[in-house]
Amino acid sequence: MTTVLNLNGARLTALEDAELAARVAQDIPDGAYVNLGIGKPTHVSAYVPEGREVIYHSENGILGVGPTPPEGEEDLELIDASKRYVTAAPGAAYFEHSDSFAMMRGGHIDIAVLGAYQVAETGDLANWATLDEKFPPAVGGAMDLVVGVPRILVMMRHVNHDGTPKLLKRCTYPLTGLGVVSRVYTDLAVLDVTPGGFRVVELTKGNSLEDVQAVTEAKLLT
Amino acid sequence: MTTVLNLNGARLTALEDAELAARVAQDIPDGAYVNLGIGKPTHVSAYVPEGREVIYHSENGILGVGPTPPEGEEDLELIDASKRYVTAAPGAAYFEHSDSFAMMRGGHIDIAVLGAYQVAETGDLANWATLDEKFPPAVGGAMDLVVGVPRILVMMRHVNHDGTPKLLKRCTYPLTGLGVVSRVYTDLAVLDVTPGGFRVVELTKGNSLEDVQAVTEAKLLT
Amino acid sequence: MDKTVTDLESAVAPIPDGASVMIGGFGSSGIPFGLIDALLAQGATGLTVISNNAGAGETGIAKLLKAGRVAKVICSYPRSPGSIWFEKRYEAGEVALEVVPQGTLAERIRAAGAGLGGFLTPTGYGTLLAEGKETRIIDGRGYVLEAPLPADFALLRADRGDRWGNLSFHATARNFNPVMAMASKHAVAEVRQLSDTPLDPERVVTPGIFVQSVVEYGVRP
Amino acid sequence: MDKTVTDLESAVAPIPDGASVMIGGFGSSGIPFGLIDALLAQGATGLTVISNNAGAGETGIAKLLKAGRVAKVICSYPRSPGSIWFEKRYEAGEVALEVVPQGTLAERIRAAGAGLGGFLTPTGYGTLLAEGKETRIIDGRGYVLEAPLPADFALLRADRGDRWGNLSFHATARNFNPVMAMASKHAVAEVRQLSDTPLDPERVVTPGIFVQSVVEYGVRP
Repeated sequence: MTTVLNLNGARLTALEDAELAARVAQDIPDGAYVNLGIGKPTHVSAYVPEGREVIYHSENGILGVGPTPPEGEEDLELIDASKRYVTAAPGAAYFEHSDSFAMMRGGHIDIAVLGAYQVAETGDLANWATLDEKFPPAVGGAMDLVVGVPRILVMMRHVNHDGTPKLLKRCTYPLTGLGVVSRVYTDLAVLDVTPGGFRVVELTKGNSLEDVQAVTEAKLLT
Repeated sequence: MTTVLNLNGARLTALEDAELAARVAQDIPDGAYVNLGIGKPTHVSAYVPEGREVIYHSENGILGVGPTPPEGEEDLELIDASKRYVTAAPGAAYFEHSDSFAMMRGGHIDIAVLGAYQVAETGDLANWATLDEKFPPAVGGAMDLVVGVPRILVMMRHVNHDGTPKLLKRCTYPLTGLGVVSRVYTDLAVLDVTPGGFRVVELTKGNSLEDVQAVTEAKLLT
Repeated sequence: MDKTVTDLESAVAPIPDGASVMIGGFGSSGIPFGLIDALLAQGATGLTVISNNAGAGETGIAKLLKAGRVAKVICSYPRSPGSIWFEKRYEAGEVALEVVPQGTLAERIRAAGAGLGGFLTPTGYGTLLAEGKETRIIDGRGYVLEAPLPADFALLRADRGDRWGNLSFHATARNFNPVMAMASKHAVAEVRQLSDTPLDPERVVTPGIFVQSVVEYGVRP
Repeated sequence: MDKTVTDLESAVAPIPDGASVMIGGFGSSGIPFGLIDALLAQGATGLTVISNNAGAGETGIAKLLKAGRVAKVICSYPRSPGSIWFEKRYEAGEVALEVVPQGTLAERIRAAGAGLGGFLTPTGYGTLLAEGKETRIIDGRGYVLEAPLPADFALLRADRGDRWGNLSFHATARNFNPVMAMASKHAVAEVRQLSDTPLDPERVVTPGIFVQSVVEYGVRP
């Protein structure tokens, strides 16, 4: 299911999106309160191992997001933050926005999984604006999540489409938060943010440290 | 029903508590949102003229306080801020404390009726602590009410039990709020707080301005 | 006390040119589509719209933007899939934009409704969105001082309402509606169903004290 | 996920000497009488109690004061009719007191639960209770900067609860219970009735994320 990339003279094995979501899902423990950011992170819930009860929070006012409803049974007023139709799981609760963000900013949610444009070795995250001024900036709830949730997991491609690195010494895009990222899951590797910088937790099967380093601006620790 | 007081050489006609409550009630308009402070102000609602729908707020979490329940039909968890058993009027709502005080501080309640130890001609109010250090201070919700409710009506005896005045140039007791009182209803007179000081709105039948002035420290305007 | 009005037109009639108008909703849920259409027909222009999004496709706030009625948008997420009218007006410099982190937006609105003078939040500290704002460090953590955000009007969508202005909501349609009711001088609620009897006091989400008028509009596009 | 515990004793077992403990309730409503009795039996002492009142007669918080377990009370209204045990301990200098205006108390607790660093409120400006606090004038109006107020534990009383920790309340028994659940590291809820099935998500007042354990205690003295 993996694909092979040739970049900077390195030959790399890359996880598909679904494999990456499944890898992140392994690290979501039973009983956790989890917020899944819009886009790719929403797919993580589908891969959480059987037997774990995970409570999903969505910032638009639901704790206990359930699976997608069958076609034709959608409730137009029951959506998640990605604006997808969802259901309410047993034990769910509805609330308004200031309460929802109190949960996020107040440290009540255990884990958030977010996408990113760039992550710095200091844990700085950039995921809301580029330097392209043509596009109006759109921040949403990302800044609130990163200051409040103790464990921020980032899930992204290791490099940009043009091959430029996303794991940097310092972010060049506007920041979402400073020193907030705990762990980064990419198609090529899993990395922890440590006081010294990125530490490799695991490499996607087939990749050498040297090859992953070749497509990473920040120095990788082992 | 009135009583006669002899004070500072003046002979004064004083309203009974029930008459005073009835006088205040005349000034509560139809459709008003009203908070009645603990103690004497709670009796005002009984005298509001028929045909006016007034919505009573109690800071412990109810909008739409209804009459006292018949004996034996009390709900132990349905009380007002004076800790009296109450009922819920049609159109009532229950809420928690931070929402309740948002109503008060946020300017949503139209009128509050409060008791007072002292009122100054500047509209300063003292109603929560005396200078007697033996007693632990107890502020409750008074300070929140006076900053948020646009029309603060004070309802009190004109003088203390020992004959000393309660309508002063400056309060001597710790303040509840600065320049917050709109109107004072006493057993002897009704007075508006104006930029120049207390202005007499009406005198209890039988009282002369001179006699009321004799038991008032602040200068009375007409 | 009867806060019900019979039609959408009367409900939005008091909104003048240049008003600040909060509009409830998130994505496609809890949006007062009927009131927005009525505001469009009413003609008020030069509006400041405070909402989480800036409309999508040809519905809701996008209609106001398309018709050139919006001078400024204060929101957290203007650029959603299909937000073409916002993007057109923004690129042409025809609409001003203030982007606020979503939780800070909700909290600023609540602060206005709750009579607070502002609050310190860690959200946005050290980012572009804190530039020019007062900050401070408390116990080693950075905070930004954020100001309350009130409005002249709020347009809300609720599930049920009664003549006292009490509102209840359905599922995730609460979102910004309750705080916007609190923070506006004049809140107008479009409800799916107007109840002849008072709502259950335990089920009321927005107490009537925060709502100035209620109008029934059963349609949800 | 199952947050239910079978008895009051287990529910209060984790509370150590010197803990800060929020206790829900206002007057006689919404007070966790069962949990307070269990805490008394458990024996923890040197407690900081955060509550609106300081007990009355020989019930609730008054029992903890009588037994000498309370080092400090943070409340808005310690002196209610029959608050003899608070008054005795206070006069003897055996309990410290911090009086906070009631709305500021609720808001400081909420701020702690909501991750805010503080807020500006007009309440208390120019009074004794603002002395020593930072103030500022905004648009001609005075405000006091108030700090968040968190706690180690909260003892709550609710009407119904489920295994996820969701709570609903009855009438005016909500009062401080919901904000205290938010602001404490470990919130324990005594519920009149534990529900075998999940509470209706529309009826949940305190979502389970704020509650660490739930115990059924049907009695209300």
